[in-house]
Amino acid sequence: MREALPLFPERASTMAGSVDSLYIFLIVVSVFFSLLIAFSIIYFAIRYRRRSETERPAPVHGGLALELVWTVIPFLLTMVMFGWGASVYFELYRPPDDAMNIYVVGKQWMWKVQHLGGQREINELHIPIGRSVKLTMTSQDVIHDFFVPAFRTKADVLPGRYTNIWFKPTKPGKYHLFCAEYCGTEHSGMIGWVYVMEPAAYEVWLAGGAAGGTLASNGEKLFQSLACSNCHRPDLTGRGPNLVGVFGRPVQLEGGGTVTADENYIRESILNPAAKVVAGYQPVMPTFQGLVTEEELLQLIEYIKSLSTPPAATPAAAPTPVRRKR
Amino acid sequence: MTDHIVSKKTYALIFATLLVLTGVTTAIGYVDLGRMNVVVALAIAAFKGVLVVLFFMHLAYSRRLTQLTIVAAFLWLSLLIALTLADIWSRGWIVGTGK
Amino acid sequence: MVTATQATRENYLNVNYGVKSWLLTEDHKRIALMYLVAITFFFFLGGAFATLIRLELLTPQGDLVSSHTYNKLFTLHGIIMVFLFLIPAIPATLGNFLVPIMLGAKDLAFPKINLASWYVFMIGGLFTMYAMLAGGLDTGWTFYTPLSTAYSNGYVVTTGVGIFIIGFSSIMTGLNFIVTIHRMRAPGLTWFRLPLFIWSMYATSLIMVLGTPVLAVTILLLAVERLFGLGIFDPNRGGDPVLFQHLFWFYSHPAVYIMVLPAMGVVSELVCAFSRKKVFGYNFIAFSSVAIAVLGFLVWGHHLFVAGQSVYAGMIFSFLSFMVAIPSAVKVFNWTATLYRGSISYQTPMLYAFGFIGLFTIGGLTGLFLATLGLDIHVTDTYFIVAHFHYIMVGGTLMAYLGGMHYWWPKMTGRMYPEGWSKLSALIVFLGFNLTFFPQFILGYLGMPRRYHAYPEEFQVLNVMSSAGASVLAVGYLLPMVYFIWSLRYGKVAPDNPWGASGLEWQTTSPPPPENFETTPVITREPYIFDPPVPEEVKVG
Amino acid sequence: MASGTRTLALRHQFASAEQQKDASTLGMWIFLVTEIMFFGGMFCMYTVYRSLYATAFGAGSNHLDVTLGAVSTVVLIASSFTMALAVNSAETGNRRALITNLIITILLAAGFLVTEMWEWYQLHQEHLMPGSGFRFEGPDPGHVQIFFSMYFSMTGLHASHVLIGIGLLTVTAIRAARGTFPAGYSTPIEIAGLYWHFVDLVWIFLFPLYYLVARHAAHG
Repeated sequence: MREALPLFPERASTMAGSVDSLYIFLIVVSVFFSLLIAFSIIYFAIRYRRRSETERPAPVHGGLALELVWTVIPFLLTMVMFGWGASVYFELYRPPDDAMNIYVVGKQWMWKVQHLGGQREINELHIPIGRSVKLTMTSQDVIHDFFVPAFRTKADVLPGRYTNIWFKPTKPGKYHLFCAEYCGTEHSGMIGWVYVMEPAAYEVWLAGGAAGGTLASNGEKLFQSLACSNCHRPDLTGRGPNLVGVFGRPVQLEGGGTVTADENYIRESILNPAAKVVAGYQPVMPTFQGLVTEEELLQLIEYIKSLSTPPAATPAAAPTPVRRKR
Repeated sequence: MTDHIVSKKTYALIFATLLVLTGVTTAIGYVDLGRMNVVVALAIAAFKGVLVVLFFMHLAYSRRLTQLTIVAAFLWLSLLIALTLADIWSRGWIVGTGK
Repeated sequence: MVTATQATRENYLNVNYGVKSWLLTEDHKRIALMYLVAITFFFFLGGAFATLIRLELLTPQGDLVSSHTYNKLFTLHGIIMVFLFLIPAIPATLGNFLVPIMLGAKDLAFPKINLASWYVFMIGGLFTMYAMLAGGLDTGWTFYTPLSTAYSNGYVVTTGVGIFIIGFSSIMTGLNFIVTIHRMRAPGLTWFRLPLFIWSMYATSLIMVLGTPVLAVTILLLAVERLFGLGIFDPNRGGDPVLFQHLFWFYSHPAVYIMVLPAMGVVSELVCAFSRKKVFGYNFIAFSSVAIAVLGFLVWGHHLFVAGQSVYAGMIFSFLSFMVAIPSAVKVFNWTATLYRGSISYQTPMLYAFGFIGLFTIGGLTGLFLATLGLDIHVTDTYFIVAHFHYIMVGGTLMAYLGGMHYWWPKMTGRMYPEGWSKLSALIVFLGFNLTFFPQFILGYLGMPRRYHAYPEEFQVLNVMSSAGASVLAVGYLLPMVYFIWSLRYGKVAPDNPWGASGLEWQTTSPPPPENFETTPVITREPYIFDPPVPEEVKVG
Repeated sequence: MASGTRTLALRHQFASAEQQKDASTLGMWIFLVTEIMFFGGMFCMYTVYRSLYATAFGAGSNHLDVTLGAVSTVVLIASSFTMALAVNSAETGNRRALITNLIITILLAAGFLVTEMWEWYQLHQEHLMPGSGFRFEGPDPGHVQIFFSMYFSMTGLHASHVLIGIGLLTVTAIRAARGTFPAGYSTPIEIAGLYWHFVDLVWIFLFPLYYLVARHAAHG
């Protein structure tokens, strides 16, 4: 099915084509200039080769016009590259709003994946064809990088923060997943496979993998067992702010300023509660640093997210229950 | 170049100004100016620094090249800080919260 | 050995003898040779690591060495080649030798600092060697946190100290060059009469002086963080590992220009000398060097497009990165135009110059791929990057370095190298280089990540091609080593100006006298003016 | 620094005494440029973290002793002043005054170090030295530790410069006492002075950036 010596990896996402077009444009420009330079040099070298030891060529004076031409033309070309490249970049790093969320935790040297339905995998990622998938990723030790050549995208996976990539697979198959940021001894062993599946097969896979409740429901259990619910009540009576409907909204901070309650803010608030305190509350929350794993953090975040999910936007395939009250 | 000898009187004047400014900056530190505290503190520090460089270090009487050298250094430093902050401050602007 | 013809003439090599006369010398020419010996050693050491890397990558399984050893190999290959070979390569050898001579000066402004820089370099090198022998280092030459601060069990601190020390030798050299170029020019030698090599050395020195301290302080903090757990780069305490990358690349990206600007300077000299023509667009080449030095400081963020840097900062850095491509392109066009209506000879240095222009063009153009945001996402951290920077650093810097060594070898040693062998080696290097690194572009686009000890089988064909090329390349590098040493004893005695080149260095004797010129030269005209030939030289006693 | 042992004698690579002096001074200024970038890397980190963790920086800052900070600032400025007087004495050929001023400068520098060590000792007693012994009772200890890490790194680097300065000034004073510098030959003093004023300059910025972050918050 593949040629003996392919020049392109498989194109298996909506973005692969745009990246490849950009690549081909740059190759055309590069080949043109390389050949221009190479042929000029070869031609001049032969045409003006030294014929006698005593010859002294007449000086040729530089031309401002010529200098301007070969300054302005490359400049214009690079601006095309810049504009085109920036727009592709923007698309690559801006997940569409309807993207389905999957959580990834990297550690030396494996990838741990959690699906919304509670399915977990290691070094494998199963996704359906034709759905936008957004990965929210973090690392529990050093910097890793989630790289799927067939999707033409990658992003570093950082400890202490969430980064994202997204893709919309277009072709069923099994594709390489690499760690692309050097992460220590078994860096080259931190690889896996991405399986792009037909929707029906994907449903079958989902059904087979779910055990022990959805991500949000696991988060909710944690929320109870860590006693978060003692202070964060679904009304204004708690010592901590009410978390219902908070996700994705701007939050007023004590001492001025606002912050959007995104994944990174919730993460910070759990691990470092005093860093950005909500206006009107005391910094009384203890830190949960060392008490929750990266995966549990993601479950808690998913639970808090679920408190804000309008029912309409609930993804169809992932059975995310919206349980506000128990 | 620095054949110009700076008089003791000039030095004493600069010294006195520096002392006064140290007092002023410390005092202002106790007044709540909100965000302006940093600005005022840095402005005073920069002014003190300029006095030291111009008079104690004779930059006011030095060659143009020397003056350029030192300006270039601060320019470079501000580039380092500005471009780094360009990243730090604009993180999270794009990755919308999705749903 | 001193032959009869040389014995009568006092030069910097025969003015006195003995180990002490070298180790305590303040003569920039001798210090240049001491640097030459040191960096040649480091080059072959780094090359040995590269050989092992390429051998390991012959097969997809990691079967030759363990993954831990492999990681140490590429880390040490990187550290040695970058800090102990490429950065000092041209400035500390050719630069040290030529800057005072090209300026018509007797020495650099601070000869003692120059000597000290060599010792500092050696001490830093020894620290690094010690770390290597004691157990090595496996962080990659980039020392990314928190791998280097908290997870690696290698000799991070020792190596860090080594690099910190080496940085000072680089600062000393840069400082010395800047002051010398400003203050020690011969009478009549105005800025626009300077050879382009001097302009490039000046631009290089600016980067050394402005950039190196930032790396030094970053490495220092890294070491302290590792020793005492400061938390500055520790994400568990709110430290930002990406901040480390900012500060690291603030130096390490301009460091690429420390490597390649001198190479451009050398090539400007070679192209003029072997086409016997004044360079086309002198002002444009001169100012483009300075423009590269300045703009080169503003583009470091293009190493962080996928690193968690903000998308908007990415756009700023991408734009600035394209800006820095323009002066490089201007240089290539001007060199090519210089050949027009020249009198071109194909002696070895010119072959290297042609090779440089070709390989640097490919390296530079693939740099555009990496500055293009949408494309960089896919190719960064893959073999595409590896290929790109080897085209710049090996195809660019090393080709120019070898070209320059051949060109000035007669001046430095008073001996000619064998022309036939050197042409052969230039050809071997060019072919071997392309065979080694061109396949890596394809590998990279196919998605093979860099720093992989084992890889999927479908990448094997290209890896075997690359390893085969590396063996050819090794021969190409060993040959000059052999015939240069051979020529010291058996080479033809070199005339003062074997190439019929212009330039002050060719007006003094080969090798030059201890203070470079019998009398301080006075300069009355622009560079690269080729006088009609004088009748075959009749050397005076 | 740039001056060798044969001070007045024109070194062989220079054509004139003026060229030699010009070169030495320019060399020193370029050295200071590298110093600016050296400290600059740390100022950059400081700016980033302060902008991210302003509250924690305020909390950390209020654990520093502002009186000690202000006193050391005054001491250092005074040493800069006496250094300037030393240069003036050298230029006017007054050797006695030169040596006296140099000695006062050295003593003030030592005084600065003593106050700074006292501050460090106090912080150590309060378990505010970063590392395994670090303990901070208030909110947000992680970010407060970053404040103290930056504080100790920057003041530590600065203190090492003060120490080098003391060495440099001592050597200069000894050479002046031995009569190595002929009357009116002030280049080595000026160069040492440039270095010393730079050390002062750095502290002028360190003082408000560390001691005066949020004083108003601490005392109502």
